[in-house]
Amino acid sequence: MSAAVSPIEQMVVVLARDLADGELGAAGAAALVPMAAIALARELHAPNLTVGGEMFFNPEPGRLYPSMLDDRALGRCEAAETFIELFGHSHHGLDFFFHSGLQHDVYGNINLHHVGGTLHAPKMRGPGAANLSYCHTSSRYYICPTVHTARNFVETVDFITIPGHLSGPAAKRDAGLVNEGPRLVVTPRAVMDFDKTTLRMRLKSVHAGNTPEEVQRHTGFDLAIRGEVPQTRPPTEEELRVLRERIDTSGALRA
Amino acid sequence: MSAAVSPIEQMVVVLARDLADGELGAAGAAALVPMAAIALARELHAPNLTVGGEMFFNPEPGRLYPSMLDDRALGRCEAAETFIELFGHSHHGLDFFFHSGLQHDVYGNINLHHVGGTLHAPKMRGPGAANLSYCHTSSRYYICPTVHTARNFVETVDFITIPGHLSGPAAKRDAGLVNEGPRLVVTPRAVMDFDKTTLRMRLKSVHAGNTPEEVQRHTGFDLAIRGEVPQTRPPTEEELRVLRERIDTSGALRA
Amino acid sequence: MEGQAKPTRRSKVTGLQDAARLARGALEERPELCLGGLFKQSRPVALVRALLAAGADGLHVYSSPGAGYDVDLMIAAGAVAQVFIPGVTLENRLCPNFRRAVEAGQVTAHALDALTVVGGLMASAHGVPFQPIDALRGSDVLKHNPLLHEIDCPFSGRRIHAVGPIRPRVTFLHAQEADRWGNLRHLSTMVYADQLMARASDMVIASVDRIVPDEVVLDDPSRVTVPSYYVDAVVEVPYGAHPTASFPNYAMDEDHIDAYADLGDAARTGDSTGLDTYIARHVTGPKNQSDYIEAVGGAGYFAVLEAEARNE
Amino acid sequence: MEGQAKPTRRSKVTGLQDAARLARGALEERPELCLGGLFKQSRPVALVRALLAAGADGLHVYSSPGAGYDVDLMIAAGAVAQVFIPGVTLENRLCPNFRRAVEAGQVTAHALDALTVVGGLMASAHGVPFQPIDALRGSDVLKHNPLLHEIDCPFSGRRIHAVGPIRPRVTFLHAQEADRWGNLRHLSTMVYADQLMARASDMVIASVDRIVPDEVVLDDPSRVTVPSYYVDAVVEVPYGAHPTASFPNYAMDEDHIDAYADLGDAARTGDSTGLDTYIARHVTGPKNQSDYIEAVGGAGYFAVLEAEARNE
Repeated sequence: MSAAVSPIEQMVVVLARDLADGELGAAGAAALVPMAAIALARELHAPNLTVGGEMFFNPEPGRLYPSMLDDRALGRCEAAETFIELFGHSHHGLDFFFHSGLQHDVYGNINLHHVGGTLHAPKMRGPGAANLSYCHTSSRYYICPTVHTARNFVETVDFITIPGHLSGPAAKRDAGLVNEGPRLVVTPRAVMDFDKTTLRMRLKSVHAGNTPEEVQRHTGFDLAIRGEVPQTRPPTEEELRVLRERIDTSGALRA
Repeated sequence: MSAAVSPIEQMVVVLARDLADGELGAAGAAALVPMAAIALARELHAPNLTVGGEMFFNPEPGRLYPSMLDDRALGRCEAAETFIELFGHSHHGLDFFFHSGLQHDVYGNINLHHVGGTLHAPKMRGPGAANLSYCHTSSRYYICPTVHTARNFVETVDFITIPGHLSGPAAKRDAGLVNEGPRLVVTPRAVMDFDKTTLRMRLKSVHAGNTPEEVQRHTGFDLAIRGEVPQTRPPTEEELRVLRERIDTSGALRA
Repeated sequence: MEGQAKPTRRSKVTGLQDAARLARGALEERPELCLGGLFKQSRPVALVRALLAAGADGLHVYSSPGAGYDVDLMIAAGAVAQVFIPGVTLENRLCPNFRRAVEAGQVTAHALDALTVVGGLMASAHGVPFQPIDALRGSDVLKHNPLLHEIDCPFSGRRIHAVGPIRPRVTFLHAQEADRWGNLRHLSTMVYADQLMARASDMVIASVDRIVPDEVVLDDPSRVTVPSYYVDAVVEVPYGAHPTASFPNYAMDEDHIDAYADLGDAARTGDSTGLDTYIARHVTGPKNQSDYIEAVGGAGYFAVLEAEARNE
Repeated sequence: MEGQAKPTRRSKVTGLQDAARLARGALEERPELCLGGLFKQSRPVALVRALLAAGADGLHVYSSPGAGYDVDLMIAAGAVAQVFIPGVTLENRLCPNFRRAVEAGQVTAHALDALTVVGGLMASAHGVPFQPIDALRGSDVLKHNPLLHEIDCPFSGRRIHAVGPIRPRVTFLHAQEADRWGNLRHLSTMVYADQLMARASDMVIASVDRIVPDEVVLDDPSRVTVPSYYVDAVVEVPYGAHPTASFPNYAMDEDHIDAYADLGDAARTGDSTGLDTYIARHVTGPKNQSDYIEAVGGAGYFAVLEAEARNE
């Protein structure tokens, strides 16, 4: 592998490692990174992982596309469904899903509706979101925005579009959120997880080329750095080879 | 037309004449006579009549089949649906539908469940029925059994599978049956309709070769014969030619 | 040979007897079996025979809202306790064993309607606690239907009906084709409730006329009626729907069903020797589908049904 | 010529402007318009432009749960009062006119989720008073969603959600093919909610890439996605989904949408001349689809999008 590992490639590899053989999952709206992670897991250790729950099953595109809402991104898939079946999937849930937003807060709550103001008098109106169910009905989900700044990682989001851990265990229980919720937050800089007791986000590892202090400086809340923070395990030769040769044939993850 | 008109052909022609252009309707379980009637109406005066509401649209078989639950009977149809869409049709209703049963009573109620005994200790258990909704949600329906005896036309059915006019206007209103219900009863012997006030069945016309007295003798309740009973208008040359040459090419209606 | 082998994708293709054992084990936990197709079209009859040969009993049988030969045969074999199917008929005549067993009080045949069954499957497939129904009035079925409830509609204020989820423990389907992963392709014009049942059930086992190469599925994903995800096992069974039809491949065998019904009627009126022989010859006797095909009449016999399916 | 002529079957094929007039009249009775496709795939954009040229306003816009360019254009043209769509985005960037109009309080954008929209369309298509929903928890959307109600579940005893029927007065769809009777064939892999919307709506008007002979439909009825019965009018419009895609025939025109969004962003920050010119050139100016095709770049331009759809 001549070219250096890109931060986005590092994200993909971290996510791929966490997906298990035999699971069912889907990519969410910003599909580039999640679909690459799913494809990589399928190639390396999870051939029985099913991509499903978003109206298509097991797509086999020739290259990566930014949106899965594009027939070309499905390539030769195994089956197509409609919104009626998506209604059922949304209730039955998946093993894993992916989300990202305009703002993410210390509890992993995600905002896609508005920044500043109110819903009907917003300072800045966001896109909203279609799928609000997989965050609750799926076993777990991943937060994986492709930017990581103090503006999109804030102490408290202005609107909870996608609930993470709300304001912690009690609030989560009161709201009826019984599944794991967000497990990992994977960005171009670092990996975060959540404190088991408080459910607050904390720094887990930093990608090569980043320091914990830098990551903290680009985050709008305390990342609970205590002592040594490990480096994120870089892609292996095998992971990178498969990713570049079989999945990201157009180099979209290095763009 | 060399061969004589069969009683079943006469039934088909009577029913076809009552179907209007632009309507939506379906045939029900015993489909031979209804499908022939629908096809004849489409050929003669109702080219915009849609056959739909039973999961297929506008079948064009080469000949008549006793059951529409046979891909051959659909021939080259225009579209296929599934039981989910049938759920919707059953609620939205059709313009017309067809029913027949083991027993039919003076109010047009139809029994397909049991004769004698009770539901769970029947003397004779019938087949039951799948579709109970079109009798209520469709604008009207036709009763068209291919036998007419004092055993299948009884004063009161042992079980109301398909409600007709129940026990008259008050009972119908109480049960929430707001549509017309059974309009005509067409058998191999005669045509019956329902008294507007009492909703009891009465003889409307007898087919060629039958007398009112004969029809009454083969009916288990009073057909309210008052004065002259007209003869059913026989098929015209045109009706019979189209029926035999374009619809019943195998002679099923004369078997 | 270097330590841990890379896992490979598992095929879902299995044999008829293994499929029957799988189903039987699941049905011992909860006896709710559901059958695909409708009346004489695309019924999973080979799977039913294999299940009967494996010795299932006490079954609660569901189906798309109309069934005939297969349910009657299961009753003849003594495998059924309760029937939850709105219409049970051979269409041109009554089901003899169904009728006999219900009249004798040996089997409970519930009075149901199609919307209850379809609505219950919809609730299960959609993952919701119930499906509202608002198109049932005036029938005595409403007084007896055990799955239907009256509720106060929170929107209209009226009394309407509702049905809870129907979640079969096992569903048997018959499709014309599948790939080895279990992606099903119905080539028949009518697919009835097969897709709905697959999504509503705990376990789905499908028989198909043939297993096709992966490329057949990938080249036309819109043709896949039931994605592999819903399917637990798939069995290639030539003429696996016989004596019902698997259009466009072969037509229903009306003569076979009629002869069976004659034997059933004889048993109903006292002489069960013919029916016993039929079951020994067609259900418990054959060791595999080849035996069954021979017992029915051999390849030449089935060629006629294939020609009928082509309207020849 | 002998008295009463035998009636013949009516074709549903009409022209773009007649279709727009039909829709506009209906929407004046009740302004609920619903759009098929999803985001940049199979959106009925030519019908939308024709409706805008015909002068619609005050619309309540529904869609499958995600929309972008078309809704933004309708807002730019001043035709929209309320948006009932969960996600409004160009995917790679925000919708400039949607954002501007909502921030300025000129358009109400309701906070909704996909299950509410799909469930409401399901209730309408199924003919029932409501659809239960039991998969929404913890989101602030639930506090604002105007279509969602909490009910006591008569089966589980829990508080769950329900949505009443969403019945659009008019739905615009784009499919690849139709016959003259209005039987639609989606040849794209994804059909999204088009079939559901057709069954849920009062009036359905479809644009198609081409009208095909009757035989094409009759030879493969399983391919018909929306039976003629649900369709009121069908219009043959070459590139009728542009700048969204109509796979497998042509890909989305990302460059066109991006250039439009740049003009929208300029308008949002004070300079609306570019956007005004865009609307004059693409919406109000063209007298027909041929004019539009020329305004966009002509046949050679579209050949590139066709090649992209084939992955060339």
